[in-house]
Amino acid sequence: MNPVYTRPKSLTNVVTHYCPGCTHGIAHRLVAETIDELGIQGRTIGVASVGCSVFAYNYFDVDFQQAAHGRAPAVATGIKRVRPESIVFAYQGDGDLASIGMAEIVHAAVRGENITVIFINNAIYGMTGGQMAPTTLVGQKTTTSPFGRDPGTQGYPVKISELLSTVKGAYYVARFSLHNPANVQRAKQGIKKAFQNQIEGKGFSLVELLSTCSTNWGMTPQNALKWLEENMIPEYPLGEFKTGEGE
Amino acid sequence: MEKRVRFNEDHCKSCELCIGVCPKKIIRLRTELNRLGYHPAFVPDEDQEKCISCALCARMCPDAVIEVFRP
Amino acid sequence: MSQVTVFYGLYGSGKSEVSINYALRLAREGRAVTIVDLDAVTPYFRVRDVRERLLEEGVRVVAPKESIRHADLPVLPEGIRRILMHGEGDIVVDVGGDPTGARVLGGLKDALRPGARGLFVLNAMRPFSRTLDEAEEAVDRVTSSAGLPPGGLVSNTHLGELTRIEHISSGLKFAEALGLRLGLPVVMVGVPAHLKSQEEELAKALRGVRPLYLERYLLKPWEIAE
Amino acid sequence: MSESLLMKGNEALAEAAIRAGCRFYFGYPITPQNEISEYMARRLGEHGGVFVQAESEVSSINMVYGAAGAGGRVLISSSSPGISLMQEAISYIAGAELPCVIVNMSRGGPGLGGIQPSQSDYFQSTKGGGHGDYRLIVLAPATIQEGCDLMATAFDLADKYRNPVMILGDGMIGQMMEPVVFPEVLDAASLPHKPWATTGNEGRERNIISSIYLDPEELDAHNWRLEEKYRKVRENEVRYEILHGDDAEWFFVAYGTVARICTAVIQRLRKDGVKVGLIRPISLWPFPDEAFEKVVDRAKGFLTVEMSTGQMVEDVRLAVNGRKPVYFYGRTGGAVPTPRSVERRLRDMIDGKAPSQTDYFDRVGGAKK
Repeated sequence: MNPVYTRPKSLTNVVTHYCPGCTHGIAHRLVAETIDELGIQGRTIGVASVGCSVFAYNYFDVDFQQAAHGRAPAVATGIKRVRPESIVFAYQGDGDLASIGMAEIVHAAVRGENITVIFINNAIYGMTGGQMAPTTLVGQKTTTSPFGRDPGTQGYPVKISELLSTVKGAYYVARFSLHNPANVQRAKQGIKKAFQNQIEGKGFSLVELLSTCSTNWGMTPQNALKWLEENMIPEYPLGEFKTGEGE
Repeated sequence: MEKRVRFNEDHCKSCELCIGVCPKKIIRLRTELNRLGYHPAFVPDEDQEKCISCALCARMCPDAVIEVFRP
Repeated sequence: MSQVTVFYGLYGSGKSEVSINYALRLAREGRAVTIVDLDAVTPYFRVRDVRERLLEEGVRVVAPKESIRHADLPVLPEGIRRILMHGEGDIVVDVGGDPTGARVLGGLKDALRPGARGLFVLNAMRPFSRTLDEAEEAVDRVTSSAGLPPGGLVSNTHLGELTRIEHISSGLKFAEALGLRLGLPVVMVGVPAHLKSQEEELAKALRGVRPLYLERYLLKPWEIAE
Repeated sequence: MSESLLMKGNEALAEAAIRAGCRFYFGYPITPQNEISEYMARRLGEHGGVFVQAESEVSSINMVYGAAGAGGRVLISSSSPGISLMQEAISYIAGAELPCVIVNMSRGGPGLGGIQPSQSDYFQSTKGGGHGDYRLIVLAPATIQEGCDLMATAFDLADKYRNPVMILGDGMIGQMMEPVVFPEVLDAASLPHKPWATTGNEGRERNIISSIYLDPEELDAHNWRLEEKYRKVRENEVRYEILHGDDAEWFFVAYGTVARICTAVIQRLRKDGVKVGLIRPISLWPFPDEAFEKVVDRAKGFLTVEMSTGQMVEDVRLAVNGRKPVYFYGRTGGAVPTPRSVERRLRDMIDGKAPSQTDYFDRVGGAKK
């Protein structure tokens, strides 16, 4: 029998703490596949953030640093400046990156830090139990927007990829979705590009991945994928927002 | 018989994302529980021949449970 | 005849002490003197910190107003343009250090009357002016930032309380070598007052260049008698 | 010319760090310590090092976390409000046991305060600052030369104990100029090997830098292991100076700039035959209790002088432990005690005119000379 798909070497052989159907697991797998395919396992250093992916370092068989809430791009900057030959990636959720860590992500992009950022956008705070995220959709109910997000008092969802695509220092900014196999495949290609860019010294790359949180959305995993497709993609259009320097 | 699609059933959380994408509808959940307390997904031996090795199930699996082979 | 003298240079070259001592010397010679504190970049040890002492000796002090003396802001003294243009008597201007501090003067250069002379204060015991190349670069960067070409050098090589005659002597040689490169005269040599008593050695070291004896006015807290 | 250079305190610390093998500096501008950043921006590149001006103090200290975790010899500097912003990451750095050196050229607080010198960050530096059970090793130079010497010590201690070390100065130490003799630039090959650092796991098990221990038993064990480390620091890394310990009956207790003032006053008083000495803590943490043991039996009283409303004096009281009176005189907000005012408080203490030990000289209207 010829292998078509096997478990990536760069994943540790443990059961993750993620809820059933959580697309964090898909994102992890795609990153691990990328590390394997690019042959960079021995020189990759990951940065875990605060959020559901706080234990990411348990699941990747590479060196890892766990960062304070929102600060992963700064930590990654510190690592990369000491070890420019290493491949450094930060893995952050929407609360971490788009709320408390907004300054760090924008300025890492401004500096054109030669790092890769994987940004999980699931429109909610998972770790702390389903509170409103900066990416929560208008009208979406969460424990802190129990009547639905009201733009009048709670503002509008923040669009990180669009925002960062205006930053000259950013080299590659793209948004993908993990709601079906075809999109997962596209996301994989984007992630691979984001790591390849770093290997080639091209600078800052960020891949935003639309993800589900079936537990806090209160849905089955399959319904969550459907909800993502129907509600998130219209608000967060997919695509590569920036490839290459300038503008 | 060599299996075309193999499940690491101990790691499965029965999220059913694989079931949702299988074009041949051959993935099922076991009635027994695994060590994690979930009904793990599997393809019955008699359906292994029906598998077309498309690996959509593996691509959607959040827990890297599934490995796929082609004869 | 009234004269505008601008002291500029790198951080810590001794501009402020030179400015204060020079202003006091002019005042003691019976001249009407105004000292201008144009340092917008240094938070401590500035001319404005010894305002009262200067006033006692009849030196007029132009500095940012008292109420914002300690503000962490680049503040210019009120009426600065008028004073530079039309102020009477001798005017001594203490510019902040480095090209950064000198930039303030650059913004005021159209207010400088013809004949204003810029004197570059040089301490060869300080970083970034240890070699002639470094010092030349410093003169170039500071004076172009100030928008006032240098008219001469002030040799102010010293090591604080540890200054010995040999520092004065080697510093002067260094300044002369730099002057030779840049076509500038060494017009003054700063000499810490504690060396005054060593007359003979000092005369040998100075070789006829007039010393500016430097009493220290910008004191550290433990040096203040009262 | 001799090897001496005339240096501002801030520049001197930066140069000393470079010579001690520091190749990574992260910072954000704040008065009165900008000369450290400016010097590093200009000079670090000449030594193959990296200077980064971050978007905030928060970001800069997190860059330090990453860089230290990756095995770099890292320096960061700021002044009081900036150091407050860094406290979260300092706690993480201590929790993850990473070495780094932090310079605080402190200024008056609370809040935005002012830019003149202050010692009111003593509590923040020595008693925590961030959350959790951890300690900073805190070193307080009184001269610029000592600051340079302590910089090398600070990096060595940071590596030895895998703990952040703070050099606590004040704006005066940072801004004043004194002659300094520097050591030679350290050979990079002599720096300690860091097998725990994240460098890529080629040929070994992966390294993880983290401070998370969600299991109470594990966190308890981790904290006690840290405490055991701090016990070793207390045993081995106490630093202090005693002036006139052989005959003094009255002691000033002061550090940094204020110790210089007290030293000047001591010279004056001893000419009048007053038997006064000085205990100058150099390591503020660990606090040099030992210095007090040496003199407490003979001492008649201690006068702690600080540029604060009374912070270190609490540690002095713990060290003296009620055996002798401990008095306090302080000025704050950038007002520096004058030698004359310090002398007067000491004479008052000797003459029995001091307020009670729990009160303060000049409690109201401290500006009175």
